[in-house]
Amino acid sequence: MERIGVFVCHCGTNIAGTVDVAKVADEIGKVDGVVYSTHYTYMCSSAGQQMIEDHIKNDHLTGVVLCSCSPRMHEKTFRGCAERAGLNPYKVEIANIREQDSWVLKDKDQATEKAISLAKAAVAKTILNTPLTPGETPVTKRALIIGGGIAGITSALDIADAGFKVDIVESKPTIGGKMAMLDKTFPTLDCASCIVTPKMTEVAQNSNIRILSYSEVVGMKGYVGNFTATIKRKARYVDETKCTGCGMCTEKCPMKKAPNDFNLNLNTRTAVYIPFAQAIPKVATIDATACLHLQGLKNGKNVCGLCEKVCGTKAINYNAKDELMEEKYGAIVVATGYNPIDLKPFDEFAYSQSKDVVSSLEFERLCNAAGPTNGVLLRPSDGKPPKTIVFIQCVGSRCSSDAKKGHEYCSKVCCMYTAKHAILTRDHYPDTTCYVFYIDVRTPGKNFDEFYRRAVEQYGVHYIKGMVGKVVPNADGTLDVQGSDLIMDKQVHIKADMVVLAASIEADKSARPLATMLATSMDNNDFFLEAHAKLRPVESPTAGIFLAGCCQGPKDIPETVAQSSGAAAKAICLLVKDKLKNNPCIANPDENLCNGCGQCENVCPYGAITYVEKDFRGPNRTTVTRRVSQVNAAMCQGCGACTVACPSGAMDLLGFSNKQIMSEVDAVCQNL
Amino acid sequence: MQDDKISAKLIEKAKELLSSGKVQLVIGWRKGLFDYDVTPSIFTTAEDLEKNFVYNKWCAANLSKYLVKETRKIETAKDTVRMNNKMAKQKDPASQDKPEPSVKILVFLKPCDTYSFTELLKEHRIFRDDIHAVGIPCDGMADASKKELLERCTVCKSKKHVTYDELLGEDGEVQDSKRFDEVEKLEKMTPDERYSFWQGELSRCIRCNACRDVCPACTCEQCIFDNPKSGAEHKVAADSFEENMFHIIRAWHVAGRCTDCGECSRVCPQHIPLHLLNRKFIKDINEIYEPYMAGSDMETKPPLLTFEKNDAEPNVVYTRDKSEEGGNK
Amino acid sequence: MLSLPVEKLNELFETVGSKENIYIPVDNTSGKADFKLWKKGVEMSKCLKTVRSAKDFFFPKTENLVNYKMNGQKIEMEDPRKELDNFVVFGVRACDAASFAIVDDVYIKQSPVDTYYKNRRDHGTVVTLACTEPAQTCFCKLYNIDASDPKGDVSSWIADGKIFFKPNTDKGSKFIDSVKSLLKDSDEKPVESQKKSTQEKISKLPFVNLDLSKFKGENMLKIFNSKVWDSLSEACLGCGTCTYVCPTCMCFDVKSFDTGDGIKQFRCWDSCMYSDFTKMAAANPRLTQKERFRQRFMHKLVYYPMDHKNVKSCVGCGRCLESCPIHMNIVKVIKTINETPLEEK
Amino acid sequence: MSEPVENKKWQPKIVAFCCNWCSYAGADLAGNNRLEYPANVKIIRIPCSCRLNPLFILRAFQRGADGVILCGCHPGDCHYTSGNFFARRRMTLLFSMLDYLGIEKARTRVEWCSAAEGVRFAGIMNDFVSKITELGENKRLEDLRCKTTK
Repeated sequence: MERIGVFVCHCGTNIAGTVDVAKVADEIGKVDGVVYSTHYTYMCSSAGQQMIEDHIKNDHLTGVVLCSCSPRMHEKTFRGCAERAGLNPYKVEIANIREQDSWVLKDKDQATEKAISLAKAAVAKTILNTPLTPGETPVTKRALIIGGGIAGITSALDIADAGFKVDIVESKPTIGGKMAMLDKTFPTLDCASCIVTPKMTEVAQNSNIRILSYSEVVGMKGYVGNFTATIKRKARYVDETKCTGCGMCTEKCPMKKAPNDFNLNLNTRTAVYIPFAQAIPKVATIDATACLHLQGLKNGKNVCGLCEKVCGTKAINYNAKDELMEEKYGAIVVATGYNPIDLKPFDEFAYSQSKDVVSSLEFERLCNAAGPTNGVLLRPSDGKPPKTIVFIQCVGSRCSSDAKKGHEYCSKVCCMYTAKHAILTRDHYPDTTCYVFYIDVRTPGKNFDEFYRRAVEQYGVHYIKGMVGKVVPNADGTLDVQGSDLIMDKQVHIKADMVVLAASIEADKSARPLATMLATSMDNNDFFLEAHAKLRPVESPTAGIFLAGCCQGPKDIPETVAQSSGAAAKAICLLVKDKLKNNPCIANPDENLCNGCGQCENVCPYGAITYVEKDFRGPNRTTVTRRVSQVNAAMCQGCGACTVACPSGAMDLLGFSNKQIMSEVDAVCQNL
Repeated sequence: MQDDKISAKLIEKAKELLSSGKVQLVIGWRKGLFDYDVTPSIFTTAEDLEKNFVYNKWCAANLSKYLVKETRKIETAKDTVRMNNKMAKQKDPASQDKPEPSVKILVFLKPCDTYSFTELLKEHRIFRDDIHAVGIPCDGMADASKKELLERCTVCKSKKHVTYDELLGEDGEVQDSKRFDEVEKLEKMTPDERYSFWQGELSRCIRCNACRDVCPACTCEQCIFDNPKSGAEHKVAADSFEENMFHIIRAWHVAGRCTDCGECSRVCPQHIPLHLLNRKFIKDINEIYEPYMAGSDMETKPPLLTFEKNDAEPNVVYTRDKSEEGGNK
Repeated sequence: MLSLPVEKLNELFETVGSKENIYIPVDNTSGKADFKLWKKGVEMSKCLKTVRSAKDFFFPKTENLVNYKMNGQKIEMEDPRKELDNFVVFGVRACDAASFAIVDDVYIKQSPVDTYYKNRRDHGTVVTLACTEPAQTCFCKLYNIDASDPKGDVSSWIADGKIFFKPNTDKGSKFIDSVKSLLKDSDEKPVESQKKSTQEKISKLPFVNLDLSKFKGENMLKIFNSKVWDSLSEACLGCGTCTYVCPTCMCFDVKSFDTGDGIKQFRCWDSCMYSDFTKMAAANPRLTQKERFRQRFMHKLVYYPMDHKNVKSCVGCGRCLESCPIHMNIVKVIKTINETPLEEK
Repeated sequence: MSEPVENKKWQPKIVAFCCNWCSYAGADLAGNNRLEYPANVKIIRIPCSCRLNPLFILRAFQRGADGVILCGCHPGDCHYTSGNFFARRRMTLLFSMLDYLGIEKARTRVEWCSAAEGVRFAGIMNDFVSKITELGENKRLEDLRCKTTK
């Protein structure tokens, strides 16, 4: 006979404010099987937990029901508390009477009634709960970092520092990501590459870290602690092990007209190239689409081949092919980063009409000493120094949902980097006038607002509250910026030499397919969803997968680095374990009922179901061997797809059994 | 006449296979008291076959389901010997193994029966090695109680034999069947009309389970309706809800597995048109997903065990325009 | 004998129907007939017999026996039975009428009396209707039931445009009184001649002269152990059709249903053909379908007669011959056993 | 005992089966944002929309529910990658069958609602309740034995 204890939490007034907790405790006390029921201000408090433990022991409870906040909040807490008191943690159920009752209702009677019926459902379920003990699986002590930007680099270094092997998979030929493209960083105005390149070198020198650059994750199997990734090593036509990065090939390469993607195509580079001087790995890569030899081979001509000739280490290999490798990992950190939004749809700003309308990232390159103009700010069109620059904020950010382009969210960093750009411009070229069109200037953060005020007060940057309606290229090569000044409440025309668009940050295109591969969730903006917005911001809902940097949402460098270290710490917590406890709420076939028909096997996304030939003793001392299904406890994730596919009801789900769910249904449908 | 010719051919084939020792058992149809009340039966001797075997328009019974029971018997005999040998070995390592009996069973399958047969093979419910399947021709079967052509035969879906070891007579083609017209008629009614139609039919149900017990798709080791542990057990429909419940769930459990063999309707003592439930599922599957015929091959994944990323949303059921539906996509 | 013109039959139904429920055989959509509550405009079926027998009125498919409710530690019981109104079942055939005696023997004549069943019997008046066109599957005569002269509380005949009534019991007389105003006394010659012609037809039916002499107590074990059961039962699906359409099958199971607000304990038909019939801790004592199949016919032809003055618990209505999905039936069983010599065991 | 509920004013009963990873969290979010929806919506937590057995839906109707709604992750976002794809097919066919039997369409519904869509969740529930209230009591799939009051 089950002995259930019910503990109703006030959650201060969060619950007690709208639910008559005393009545709930009193009513539920009358239910069969309930031997004790009470209510208390904070069940999750140590006093509350102590109370639960005491009653489990003293009243010999076989099951515990909490009427409190969402199980997503405190299920772990209370299961732990049961365990301490010697009760199987899976004999604990939670009736969600806060998020799904007191917080969505005003009428006290209604809320109380609902609470009682939710509590009854929880009791009914608990009575049918079977004690469960999780199985264990070993952990592969190696981490995979997807993305080699500052986020990936930070996580990699931290995990490696803890003594675990780490692989960084970076789709570009070099790690460093966007930060390596930046010129200065706000609000300290220190040089970006001066901070990031040493980190990159650290990575290269760390014996625990392996860099898989110019590579992509194309497949993922397994589960927390036991992932198997398929990684595509894209053919770079240069043997990484042999190339010394001497640069001879790049000097000799006759094809100099390849668009330089590292400089956002503001200038060109050779077909065989090293993205930038401090690239890691410092290895050349042949751009097959540009290489004369490789293109020649396509139409059967054997031309050029200079690089091969000049390469001292014989590193060039024109026959290289994409290769697939399989690696096992215990934890995965996703750091796929961001990209500026495509500006073509925003043609009102004439981005595609005039070379002098540039994105902020392009502006970074134009200011960067390693950039196309060697750090001298010149107009892309005619190479003359611009005298008037207009910065337009929120391009593609904070768009209304009915505008069919851009995003509703704020990209968070634009206000600050625009201030930075303006300050730098005014600092280096005092005779250049800077205008900034803004909706709001958002500067939360350490020394951020001070920085912005310096731009206005010290550097005399003209901030205009209002949006730009149109940018029209003039015949004389200047740009007519037409906007509205909301404070002056007038239309303004500015004759600008250059316009800089603060392009909104959006998740990298590779994120969505990756999320599907990793079986983890995303929000509507293709940013990875965190397990909990407040309490688990660096974990994805899928166990073993952690989030770092802009793949989870727009953020600046310090935030990214903080989150990356957080993710690394979480990954380390996982990797230090020798064994992981499985989720014991898994599919559980009754072999006597199993038809061996194979329905369940077909719907299992994890291939956790297999079939075995089993001997059954029949009447009159007979034996029959039947094909019955078997579930791999480590692989089964407990979705329950198989339980519905099974016609005989042989397949059931521990913790969410057919009878349990039906008993809940009965309870919630019952009249009070 | 025609019937007798075919019947004679079958008897010859059975006798030949028995005498050659290729098979030891024959599943066929046994003559009854009248011409129409033939009974599925097992024959083991030539005499019995000559005297009592019959194949005519009254042999509607789909024999494939009996293979579940019969091949299980055969396997049990083998496995028991194997187990006893094993145990004997444990007692006395020197003990001699007894030989495992090898029994093969001959079954005569009409074209539509071969679909059930194939589906049962696909679901590992019968042991192929124990069976010698002979495909036989069929020009439609008669309804014993109404003494007229069975509904299922008036809309015959296929004269093609899917799986067999040998064929007597010519193999036919998949038919362009009008079998969904009845369903469509119902779909065109108003919900209220449909409701009263089904209440009228289902209220006659006496829960004798004939539909389930004859169904080649209903071969569960134990039916959830018989299993007190399933939480869905009920022995008899206590009210209209349970009548609905039983028939909805039964149709649901065979959805994507039902070959539309029509046995359920044939055996219903209350003549409830149960096939209209199964056909509804088949029709929907054909229209909303890909056309699928259970039992038509061993490979294709059943529609409920697979999906397309761009499958229709559930509300398609209400939004799609019924007038545009043809049953036989 | 009292009679009224057949076309006036609906008036009779109306008169009775105005006071109590009267059920008559009515054609259904499947072309067969069922007993239905008479309402204005409902016509009586011309079918020989209904798919389900008239036993359903006294021994329904399901029946709520008792309700109970947990109240803390207390259990509250209640008898759900309401005061039952009188009702009439009209057009019952001789076979069904005869079946009541067989069921009564178990549920009323023997103690404990089944008060649920008795209650219904007491309140129900059975008006039988003589057969004129017996089917090939009919063999009531085998059990000395005369289809041309049915029993019941009131017997009736439809002959040359009139329907004749003869009360056999007090209940019957009451029924006749209640419709006296409609009836006229008339010559019963047509009835007599109809009886003759019907009996003529019956005597020609195929199974009315089966030999039942083998089926007696001293042969019980021999029949039980006969090898015929293997082949007879081999195709049995184990469905309950035969038992549920049979007018003399009277087994039931008792089940509980938790309404969420207490338990409804009810009984429902059960079939010896089912694997869970008389299921006990160690499962059904009859492990295979053969044993279950054998049980049914042993009971009808041997066990029951042994305790009931050699009355077989079959009335030859022929329903099982028509309904069995595999066309196995009591006639085939009787014939096969007769054809097979009984061996000493 | 077993009189149908006539006394107090009729209130529809709604059973909402919610996927633990999305809509259940969505419901929590609705709570966090104090978005109201009627009390007669009772949420039952299931690990994935593919756990919903048609038996549960019928059970709910038998026990006096007037509407049943399944909320799962948006197709493509299933925590278990494919669960809601199976659920989608199953529910499509089941609902079609219920409609075929003359059961009112509006009584059953499937909605995809992510953990981020608290507002939407509340909206869906309010809408569903109002639809069911219009529709009235579930008569066609009721089990009178369960329609009793204490």
